[in-house]
Amino acid sequence: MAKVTLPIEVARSHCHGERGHDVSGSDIREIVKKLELQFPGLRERLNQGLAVAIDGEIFQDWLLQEVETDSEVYFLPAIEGG
Amino acid sequence: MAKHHVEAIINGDPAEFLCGTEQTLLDCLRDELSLTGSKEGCSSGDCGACSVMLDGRLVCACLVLGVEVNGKKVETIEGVAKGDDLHPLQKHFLQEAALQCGICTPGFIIAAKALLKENPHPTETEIRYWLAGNLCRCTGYDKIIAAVQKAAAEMRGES
Amino acid sequence: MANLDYSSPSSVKEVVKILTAAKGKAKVMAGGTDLLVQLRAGRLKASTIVDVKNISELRTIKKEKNGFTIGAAVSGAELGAHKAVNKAWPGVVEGLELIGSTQIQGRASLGGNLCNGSPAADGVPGMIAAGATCLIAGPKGTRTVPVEKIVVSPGKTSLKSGEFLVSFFLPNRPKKSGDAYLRFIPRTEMDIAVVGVGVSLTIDKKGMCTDARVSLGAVAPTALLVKNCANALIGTNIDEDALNALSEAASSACNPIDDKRGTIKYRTKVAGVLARRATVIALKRARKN
Amino acid sequence: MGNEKDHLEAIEGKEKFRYIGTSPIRPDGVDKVTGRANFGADFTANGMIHGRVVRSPHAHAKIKSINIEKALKMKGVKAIVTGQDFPKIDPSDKVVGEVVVSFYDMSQNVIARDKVFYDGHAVAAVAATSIKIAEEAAALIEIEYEVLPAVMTVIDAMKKNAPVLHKGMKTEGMDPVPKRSSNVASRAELKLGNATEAFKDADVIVERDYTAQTVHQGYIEPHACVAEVSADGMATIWSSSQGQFMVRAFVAKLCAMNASKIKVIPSEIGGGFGGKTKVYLEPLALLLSRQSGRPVKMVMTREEVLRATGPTSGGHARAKIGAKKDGTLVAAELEMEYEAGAFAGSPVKLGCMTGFAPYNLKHVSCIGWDVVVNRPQAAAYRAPGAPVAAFAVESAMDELADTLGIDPLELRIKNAAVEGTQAPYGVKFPKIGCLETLRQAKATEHYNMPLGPNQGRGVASGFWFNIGGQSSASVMVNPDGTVIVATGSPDIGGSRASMALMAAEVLGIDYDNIKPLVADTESVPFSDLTGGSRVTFATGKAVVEAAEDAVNDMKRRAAKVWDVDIDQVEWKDGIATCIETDIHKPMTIAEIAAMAGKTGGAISGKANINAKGAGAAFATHICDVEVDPETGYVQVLRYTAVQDVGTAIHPAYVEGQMQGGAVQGIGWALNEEYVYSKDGQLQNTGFLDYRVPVASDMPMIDTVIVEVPNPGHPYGVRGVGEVPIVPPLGAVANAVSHAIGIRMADLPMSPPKILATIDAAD
Repeated sequence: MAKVTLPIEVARSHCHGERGHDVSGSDIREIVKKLELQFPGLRERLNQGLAVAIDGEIFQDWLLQEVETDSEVYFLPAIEGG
Repeated sequence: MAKHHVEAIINGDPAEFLCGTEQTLLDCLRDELSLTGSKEGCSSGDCGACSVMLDGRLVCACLVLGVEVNGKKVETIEGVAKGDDLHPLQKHFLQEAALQCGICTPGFIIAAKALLKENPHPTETEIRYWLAGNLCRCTGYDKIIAAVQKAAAEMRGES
Repeated sequence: MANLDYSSPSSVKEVVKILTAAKGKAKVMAGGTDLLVQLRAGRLKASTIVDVKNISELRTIKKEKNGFTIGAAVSGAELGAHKAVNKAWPGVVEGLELIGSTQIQGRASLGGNLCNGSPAADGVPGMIAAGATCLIAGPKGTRTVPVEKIVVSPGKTSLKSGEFLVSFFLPNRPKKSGDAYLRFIPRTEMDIAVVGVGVSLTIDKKGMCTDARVSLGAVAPTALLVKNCANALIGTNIDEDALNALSEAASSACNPIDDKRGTIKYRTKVAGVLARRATVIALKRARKN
Repeated sequence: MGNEKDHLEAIEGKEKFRYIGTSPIRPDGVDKVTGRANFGADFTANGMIHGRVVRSPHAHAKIKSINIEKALKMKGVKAIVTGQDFPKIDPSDKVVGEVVVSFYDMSQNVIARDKVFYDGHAVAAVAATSIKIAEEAAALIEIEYEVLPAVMTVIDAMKKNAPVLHKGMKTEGMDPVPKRSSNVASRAELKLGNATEAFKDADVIVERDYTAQTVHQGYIEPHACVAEVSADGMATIWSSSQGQFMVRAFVAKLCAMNASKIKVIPSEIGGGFGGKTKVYLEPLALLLSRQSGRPVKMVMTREEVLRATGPTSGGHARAKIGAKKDGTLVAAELEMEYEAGAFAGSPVKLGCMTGFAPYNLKHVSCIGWDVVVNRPQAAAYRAPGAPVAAFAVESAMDELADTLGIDPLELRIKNAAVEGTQAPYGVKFPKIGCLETLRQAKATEHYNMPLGPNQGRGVASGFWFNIGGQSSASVMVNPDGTVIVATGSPDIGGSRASMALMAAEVLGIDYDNIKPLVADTESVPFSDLTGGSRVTFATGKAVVEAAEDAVNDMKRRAAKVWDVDIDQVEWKDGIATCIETDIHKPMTIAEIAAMAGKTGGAISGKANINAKGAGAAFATHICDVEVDPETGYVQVLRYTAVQDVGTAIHPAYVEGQMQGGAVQGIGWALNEEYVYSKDGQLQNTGFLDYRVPVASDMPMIDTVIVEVPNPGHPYGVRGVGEVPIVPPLGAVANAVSHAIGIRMADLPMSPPKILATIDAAD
């Protein structure tokens, strides 16, 4: 099971404040799909300018990135640059 | 009133153009003569990107009226290299990576050339004060100063 | 700025004729470094620009028996290159040479710096301290006016319609006297003075101050000639007490504004600081002469 | 200690390189020193006319009416557009790219609809046969305003009864979401562990409020473009920007066109620093051109640049750090309010993520508020959001070091983030060079030099993520064996040279035989814009892959000619050799290219990637100043920038990025600020009073390049351009604080402010 952590404000608005979730899935799409079943509307929220970090690797655009069974997955604000 | 007919020597060649009173020398160089090497960064004499030589004196082309240069000599960045033979300042600006975006570079080269004509042995401080009217936002000035020092040395025959 | 006219007469007479005909709608241009910025910003309401750079009287520096005549259109760079004026009035030259960048120095003139009417003009306090006068030409001929009487309020001069500034006169430097100009700006270059101080003083053999003129810029609607500052010095050996009195007199003479360049509090305090520092420099120079 | 090992690796790696790590002359250099290079304002088209923008004199007002009749009647006026001429865009219309972009806000920012939100906000645009006529016509456009009270600072904007800019703005991220509209667009919170609890274990706690002003990127080239719409609706835009594809995407959206009808040709760009990651003029020029049937050129004045284009957010910050007597950090808090300008979207979240990133902290809490005010909409500026956060955190670290009597660099070294440290935003760092930059800073001669009276020394660290993103490259081998490398990334600071160097390294041919070019939107596949320090990393990665692709193609050709299997062909120094036997004479790239026709046509390679593996950058700066106690004037005596760059591809340009960023930061710390009248009109609209550092203000900027290779890049590249602006605010503030013996927590530290602080103290 991957350890998924959501931003505080997203957890508040969509997951009764629960930030950490253990979800199984082979890629981000699968994981988000499972979370969506549990917390309707979460997928759209996560698509509002959030990047994802899988085991320290940040992805600005995510969909099919692979996830290991023991991966740490963090959703965080997308990063702009100068 | 009708436009002014202006005749001047620009980079050694006779040139003539028509301009309205309110057109600056910079407007005339860029729009009437298509010499776009002199850049407009502020049109108030604060950035030096439009530096040119007017009868041997360093000026901001944005603070000179086009009509004023009638019968005068103007030197711009386009006249600094002789064919593909670059001026020492141009060479050292390249070698020292003294430009990043390059918009301020023509002004710096014209201003530095004027400095070295007047003072072949400038100290770092003298270079910095002479070039204080030329803004660069990319380099932090460091490599520009170094390039001018190296060019000065070469022009003195020290390298 | 529709149909702006331009002329570059070669004699004072012609200038007066054009100015009179234009009924105040003509603008005199020397270096143009202030004028063209105003023109660009649309702040200049004029029907014609009169370029005075082709009149030799306005472009030359002449050594007379009792002083120097300096054309109003002489640029900072030209004045800076004039050895005799530099030796006699270093403070005056310092002031003009502080105006703008190298690029501006090749253009900006003493006359323009004064007639632009800015309270912060770097060229002015030095000349007021030096006791310089202006030769004004107009329809009724010429008249001579002390520099401090030219600017009446920001951007406004006492010149009447048809009149313009031809030249300045700087008296010879008396024995044992010296001058200096200091200004404060936030950067090392390219700024307008937040405070400017011009000091000219004379001492006797024993080192007592016999005469002094102190002028402050950028701390009031116009550059000031501050009598109390002079009084603080005259009759003293310019010791610590005199300098303290001087800097208090300078601060209390200030009537500045809060703006993007400085606060009232700041200008008032720094005027005192610079008055002291400029005086010390002028004194050093006086001892050498 | 891993760092020595990393160093050896880096140095060994360097020795394997033939081109990388050298500093040859940039390919576009000669054009730029001779005045031949064409920047935004240098382009002209046949039949071109000129556009000017009419801007609001008010900071906040309703537009009651716009009358263009008089202006339209003027001879030479060819077109006039106002907000009504632009398609309506739905408030929910946002895309996710590098950031969420609200096209609704963007459209209003480009040209006001029913309300103006800042002094200089565009209200109408005119195109005429000359600039003079356009300016006169602009003056004839009659606009009736109902002036509204303006809010200029986050403090005022957050007051209970503050005038609200946007009806219906409800603070996101609050629980519950408030019912009342306010100027607070959102609240973001980051948490690790439990800071509130952990503070109880602290022997020492420092806490203070800090403010930093909004500043402008200050690029010397004003925004400029030419737009031409032909009769068949096909549009061409020449413009100076940080991304031709960004311009295409935004213009398409704002003008309701599809991308295939818009071709964007990038000009040389005269500085951006993040400020040219948005569109201002392009949509106006396009509509004016469509209306007039003529190419329309628009160039901003400096005044327009300062009044209407992207500054970066200033704001307010409260930093709190708790530590043990020995200097071990136990807990930290950061709460910040950033000015977003007229529309939501300040980089406050990034400030929260970056502030404490250089430190190993188990218990952190960061809260960020995104606040709208009547100023131009903030745009990116080098490491957006990070400098203000770092100013607060690094000042607090300095105060902590003073309180504990520990050397400020020692304190940082003791708590430095290392591989495996969890950043405040949750991610565990891979291999990073934070500790290495601190150690090297401590070892510099500068740090160990004595100081004189009225002098002070300050240090500060900084962090920036660096980003990857989408980049495309194609490598085309010419019949004579020379090579063209095309990318979609504008070259702001010499990236063409880096691209050519990396291609040369892979192809094994001379740098001089490679021509890198920045292609238009129809000559190379999509690429994200130049920003976030991604080009040398991400576009570089694409170039490397494209070059490898071309090499494989050439090996295939050689194999064909020799009639051997491809894995029998080895590629080295631009020459294909047959491993199996020496009967085949090795073939140079030129020979293979010459035979391309016989072996299957032109040779090329391509790569379109979304680069991952960006390596975080850390920097530590040292600053010495002398303060005149009677005037408050600050002279920067000496400055050293130490930075982990992974691998320096072109060391001279790496140094240039470090020096340039440092000086921008010094300007931010000392003199740069926006001065507004009480009604919200900008007072310093030129370089005379918007005081960027000039040459005589600065000392030489010493640089120490640290190389801890980024495992995520074939050559170990980390981004270089952003992080240099992160430490200076803190470094200069700490130096001034030590020089005068009073903590300076309010930027800029202009002479009046410093003198007032000194006077207040005695």
